[in-house]
Amino acid sequence: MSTIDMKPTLRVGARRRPDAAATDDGASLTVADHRSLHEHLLMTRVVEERGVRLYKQGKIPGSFYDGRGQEATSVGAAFALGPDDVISSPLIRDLGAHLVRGTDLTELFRHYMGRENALSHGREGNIHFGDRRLGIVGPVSMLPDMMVVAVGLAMGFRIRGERRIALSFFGDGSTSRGDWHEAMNVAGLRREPVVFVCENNQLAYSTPTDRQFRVRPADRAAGYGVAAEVVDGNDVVAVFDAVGRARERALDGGGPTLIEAETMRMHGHGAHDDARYVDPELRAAWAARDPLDAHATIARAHGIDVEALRAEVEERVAVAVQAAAATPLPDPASATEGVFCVGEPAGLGRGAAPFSGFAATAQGTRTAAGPTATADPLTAQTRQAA
Amino acid sequence: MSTIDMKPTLRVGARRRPDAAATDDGASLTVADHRSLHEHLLMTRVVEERGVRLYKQGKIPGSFYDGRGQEATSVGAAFALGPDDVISSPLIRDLGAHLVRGTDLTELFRHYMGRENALSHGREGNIHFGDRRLGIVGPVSMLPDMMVVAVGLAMGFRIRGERRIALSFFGDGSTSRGDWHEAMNVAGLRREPVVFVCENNQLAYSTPTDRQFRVRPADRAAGYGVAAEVVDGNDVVAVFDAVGRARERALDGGGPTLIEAETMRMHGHGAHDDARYVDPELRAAWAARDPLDAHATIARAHGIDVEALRAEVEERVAVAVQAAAATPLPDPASATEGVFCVGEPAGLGRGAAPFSGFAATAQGTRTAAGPTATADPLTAQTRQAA
Amino acid sequence: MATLTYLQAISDGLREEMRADDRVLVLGEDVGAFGGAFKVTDGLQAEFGEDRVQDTPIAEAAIIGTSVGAALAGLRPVCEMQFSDFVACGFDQLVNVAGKMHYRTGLAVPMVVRLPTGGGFAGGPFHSQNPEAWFMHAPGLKIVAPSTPEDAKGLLIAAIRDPNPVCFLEHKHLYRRAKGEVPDGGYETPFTARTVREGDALSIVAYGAMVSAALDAADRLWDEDRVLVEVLDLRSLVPLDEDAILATVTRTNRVLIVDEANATCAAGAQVAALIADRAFGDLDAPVRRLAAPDVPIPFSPSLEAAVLPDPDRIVEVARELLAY
Amino acid sequence: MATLTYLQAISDGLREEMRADDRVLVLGEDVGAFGGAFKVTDGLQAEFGEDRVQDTPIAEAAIIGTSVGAALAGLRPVCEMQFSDFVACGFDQLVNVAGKMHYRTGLAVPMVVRLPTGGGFAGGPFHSQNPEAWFMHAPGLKIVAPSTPEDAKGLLIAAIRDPNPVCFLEHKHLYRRAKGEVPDGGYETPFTARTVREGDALSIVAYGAMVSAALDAADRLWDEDRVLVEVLDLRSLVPLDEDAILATVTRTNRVLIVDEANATCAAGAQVAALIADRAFGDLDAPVRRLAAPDVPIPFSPSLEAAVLPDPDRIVEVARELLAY
Ligand SMILES: Cc1ncc(C[n+]2csc(CCOP(=O)(O)OP(=O)(O)O)c2C)c(N)n1
Ligand SMILES: Cc1ncc(C[n+]2csc(CCOP(=O)(O)OP(=O)(O)O)c2C)c(N)n1
Ligand SMILES: [Mg+2]
Ligand SMILES: [Mg+2]
Repeated sequence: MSTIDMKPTLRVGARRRPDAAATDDGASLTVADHRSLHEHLLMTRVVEERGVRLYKQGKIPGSFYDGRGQEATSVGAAFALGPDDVISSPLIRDLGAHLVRGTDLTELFRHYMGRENALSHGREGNIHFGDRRLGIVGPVSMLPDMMVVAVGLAMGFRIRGERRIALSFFGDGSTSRGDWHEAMNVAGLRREPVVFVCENNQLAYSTPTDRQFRVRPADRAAGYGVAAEVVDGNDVVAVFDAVGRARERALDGGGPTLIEAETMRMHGHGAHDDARYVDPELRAAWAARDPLDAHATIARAHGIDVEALRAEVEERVAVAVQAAAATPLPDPASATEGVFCVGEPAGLGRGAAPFSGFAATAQGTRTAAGPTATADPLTAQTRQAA
Repeated sequence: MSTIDMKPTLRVGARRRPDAAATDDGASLTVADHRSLHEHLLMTRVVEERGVRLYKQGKIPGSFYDGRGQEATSVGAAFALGPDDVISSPLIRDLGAHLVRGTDLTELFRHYMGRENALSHGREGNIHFGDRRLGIVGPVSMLPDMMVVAVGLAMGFRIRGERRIALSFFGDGSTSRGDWHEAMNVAGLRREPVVFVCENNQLAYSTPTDRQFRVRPADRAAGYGVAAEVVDGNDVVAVFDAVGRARERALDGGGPTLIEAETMRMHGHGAHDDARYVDPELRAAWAARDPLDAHATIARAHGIDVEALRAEVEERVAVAVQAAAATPLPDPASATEGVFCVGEPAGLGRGAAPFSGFAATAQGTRTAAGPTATADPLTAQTRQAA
Repeated sequence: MATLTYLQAISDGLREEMRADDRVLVLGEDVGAFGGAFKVTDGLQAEFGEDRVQDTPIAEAAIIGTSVGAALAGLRPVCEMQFSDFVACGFDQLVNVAGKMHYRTGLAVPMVVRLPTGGGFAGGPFHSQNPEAWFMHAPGLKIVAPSTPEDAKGLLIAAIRDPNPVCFLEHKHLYRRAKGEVPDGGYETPFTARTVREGDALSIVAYGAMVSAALDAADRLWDEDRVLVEVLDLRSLVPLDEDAILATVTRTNRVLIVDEANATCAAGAQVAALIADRAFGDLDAPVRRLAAPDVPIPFSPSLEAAVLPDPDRIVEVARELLAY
Repeated sequence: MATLTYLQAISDGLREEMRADDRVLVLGEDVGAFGGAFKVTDGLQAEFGEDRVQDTPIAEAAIIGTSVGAALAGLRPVCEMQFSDFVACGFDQLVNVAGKMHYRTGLAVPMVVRLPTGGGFAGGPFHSQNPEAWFMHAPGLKIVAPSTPEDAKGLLIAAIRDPNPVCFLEHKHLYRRAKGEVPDGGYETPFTARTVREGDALSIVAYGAMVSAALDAADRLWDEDRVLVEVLDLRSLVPLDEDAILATVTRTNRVLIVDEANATCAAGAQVAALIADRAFGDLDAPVRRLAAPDVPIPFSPSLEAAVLPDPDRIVEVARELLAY
């Protein structure tokens, strides 16, 4: 087994492409925004750390995937979205996006642990979920199918003249699949208001990027008439800025953007994988660029008590885990319910949009722009015996 | 119905890309080569004209597709191949490739007419066939699936250290499908010895290229690390040269090339389609660039009696049609035979390689380099009741 | 009431529903100005514009997947596969994304995939397939298969209004051959079976193009043998009208199931398995099936005729069953 | 003879055949230095090099399609889907290119697609599927599904040597649980059914992971009811050993068919239809089936257990049948 061949290319210090629009370098972020960003970064990490532990203790069935080291990408990207925007979908490294949109911690742990819960009712596990009430479409495993769905959502928004975008996350590995091409081509062709966030974390499971493609994803975007930008995926502000710019472009009729966020998967592919195939030097180099540490410096400079925030977050997570553990498993009789929708479809709701720039909209009435959100993604009326 | 929107972009006088290798402008072609090229161009046209008529007379069942106006691409490309190279596959505009490889005219008309025949035994019709004995893999309808198969063939050749390439034809329309992307990516990644010939004939059925993609296929090749060249698809010598260069590159370990041959579909999508959606001006412009007329000038300059050649070809076609019409339909009992292969698989044979540069090889013993060719693609021993 | 072909009835249903509901949109290859390979969408782009009648690139995964997205955005996409054979290229989006969405996330996916199916015109292995059984074996997809113009229109409208993904199988052989009275305006045909003809000696269960073959056979069995055959048109494969199937067997005690699709694991296998389990006590004879053998559908007319079920073969098997 | 797990037996068979025949090569995601998601190909790249054990990008259509090409070039590719669920992404290449090639062109496509299937470990809707029925309904593909280590090795070797495309279903639940004696060297297990246990009162027909569930149920029926149940392991779904199926029904006159897959149009439906047609006269009771209901396989252990067939439910249905 030749480990030398498995060595992913070290790409530290990625910079935006020269042709990218000028950034505001986070200038629009307030202290409250930085506090919120940091809180979500911490929450992502703490939840996942707890998740890995629960998995190893046998309290989470099946498998467990985390996004250690990549928190800045999903947090920063989701932070740049308005409440009516839709994510289709956060993938296995993107817990942060769920949290920014307002996913309930107790429901989340219930979901992970296979208990009755409002997110998935136990039909799905690990990171396969999405709270439709918050404008999230849960992912399927097949990569990157949900990118195509995001293009269709964006098409719907455009046709209806709604000012909203769809955003899709995917990894470097996803770019080799045919659906990636079909999504890029159709989105570029029709200038759909969609933002693609490619998390280039150097690896697809054990396979380094140089065994996946010869040309990096961002450089392939031009072939579709799609704008592109490379961004430091470990810099939450940079990701926020880039997605913000791409969102504006989409809303202005400028079509899709592919943002390639350079980052590194710091854990194994899943909790079962020790990732011994990763070069220790590479891992060390990226460890020095931890996204939480990087943003902690900024947060502290803004007078935020990072340690107190972490304690607070840990407390909330602990409470959620306790509540989840006390929740029963789903009723076996419900296993055959809800294959088909009966009656009026329950649609996508509006997500939390904590960025201060959205504060006004976010306070707006929940039914104003988006489809009505109901309390439960699988209300009794939408269930049916299979 | 807005016809204005359906107007394909007029692209007359395409030139090779500046980065393409220097051409020998057909310098290596002898008089005999030009005679052969012209004979195959004529044969392609005459067979198809006859085919359309037979279809309209109800003598060819199902449907009929021709490549009127595109003969130079498939003839020129196939002419540049050595006997051990494999085509996977000629598509609906590529009858010329079958003819250059040596497909028997009588068998061809038997096939078209649904009679018992050695090419398809009546299981396939119209342009869906391939004589495996001549190193042709018959196409499937799903576009462009056979491009992926070509990459696999090339991989096989590379792994075995055989000096042969695989060539795949496809239209502009095929480039929107996911399989196109997967084939391009894998071929570029591993530098497989494969040549992709994209026939950009301005249309996919009724859909002009500007409704298919924003960036022309040749310009997308770089995104895969694949070499590319744009060529005048109506210039048989230019196509021959370009494919010859690409073949050399592939054999030298330089990997795949995408050749975008600019041409125009001069008939409807199939014999059932009057193509009234095509702008008459565009059609007229391309009619003035008829590939047979263009090469006739060169042929005459080489002292070839083009009219005599046409008469000869017409006579051969007439004889073939007559023989085919006298052939019975396949035995109904054979309908369920041959779903599975029983016994030793019959493989791909060697094709005719009429280019004088291949004359030495082409005379070589048929079993020397390629797999053994047997007389019948579906020998009794490979048949089995389903 | 107008007399329409099956094809006209589909167009009519689509147009009605597009007029009635501006959420309905059409996507597919060449469906716009050209009106589709079979002209089902002829004139729709002129009436409804390019956003609601969209030509797509050749990209079946994108056609189906963007339809899922549009459905989630609140629209009601009706997408067309140029031939049902090409649905294989969008299989994953249909089965894994559309089909499983509601069960997994509670999000409904109201969309229709129109699938021109079937053989009988020398279309060969890639233009003659009947893919319904694949989708019957994929939870979360509804599947309907009309046999008459009236049902074609009513089932299409019901499919568009259904909050779930529906595969709409339209048989190419019926497009211009099947003609009949079709009610005006918008009406829904329920996803249930229909007794096309009553009888007492034997039941033939069929759907799509095989219904008229069954009726022809039933005519001959009456004319030549004075036997009354009951013909049940399933119309919907998912949901499957199990009650109607069991009821006809209870009435006649003998059953022949006809599929045009390849035999193994076909819709007919499911119907036979249902009967063998739940109507066992009512059976006076084996549950017999007629279907295409497990071969790609060959092109040549002599071969194609040898594999597709037809009235002659139905009569032959029916007589065997009656003599059992 | 060594005692191996089912997983080790597959690895062993692959290694044997790669040593014996240098045309055999392996392709798939992470199958190289990493040894595959389940470690089936562990060590193979070190032994056979990077050309014969290739890591591919995430591109199932390319994995299957390039395997077809390599097979046409004279190699014998064995490709791996990381989970069988992902075969949906390469469905078209498998069904339309590989499956129909020989019938249409006379070219053989000797290749194997390894499909880690099945549930029982909280894998959820996309890591638990059993896709075999889709491929049974696609002419030109052979399908095998071993239930023991010995058969796993022998069927894999036979699949590699077969001149046709073969879907090799390896059940993930058996990987480390099923253990047994496995002969050394290269041997072929025929594509026929095997009577695992003889009986006279009732036949249970199963394959893959359901064979051991059937055996557990048979044990209990003997221990508790003193009833001898015959268990038939199909091993091959295409070709289907119809003679063996009919023979067991002739012996016991009662039959229960168990699938782990979703019920509608499953392999079991085909077996039931066969019996209802050709063994009708031998039946003393309805042809009963047990299968997963038509739902995506849910993640939570309480829900997954509610949908997957298990020995308890087999015993329950068997008792009903015995009492009929
Ligand atoms: C179509 C498809 N094939 C295979 C898999 C199995 N699989 C799950 S994650 C993964 C690696 C994904 O790599 P990448 O897209 O880079 O995302 P990352 O895990 O690095 O975040 C693979 C192969 C899948 N999910 N989908
Ligand atoms: C996957 C797929 N979808 C749809 C079709 C139906 N179809 C046959 S030919 C054609 C147009 C092909 O256009 P292009 O690739 O440009 O080739 P051309 O006909 O222009 O030579 C279409 C849509 C197909 N063959 N394959
Ligand atoms: Mg990655
Ligand atoms: Mg074209």
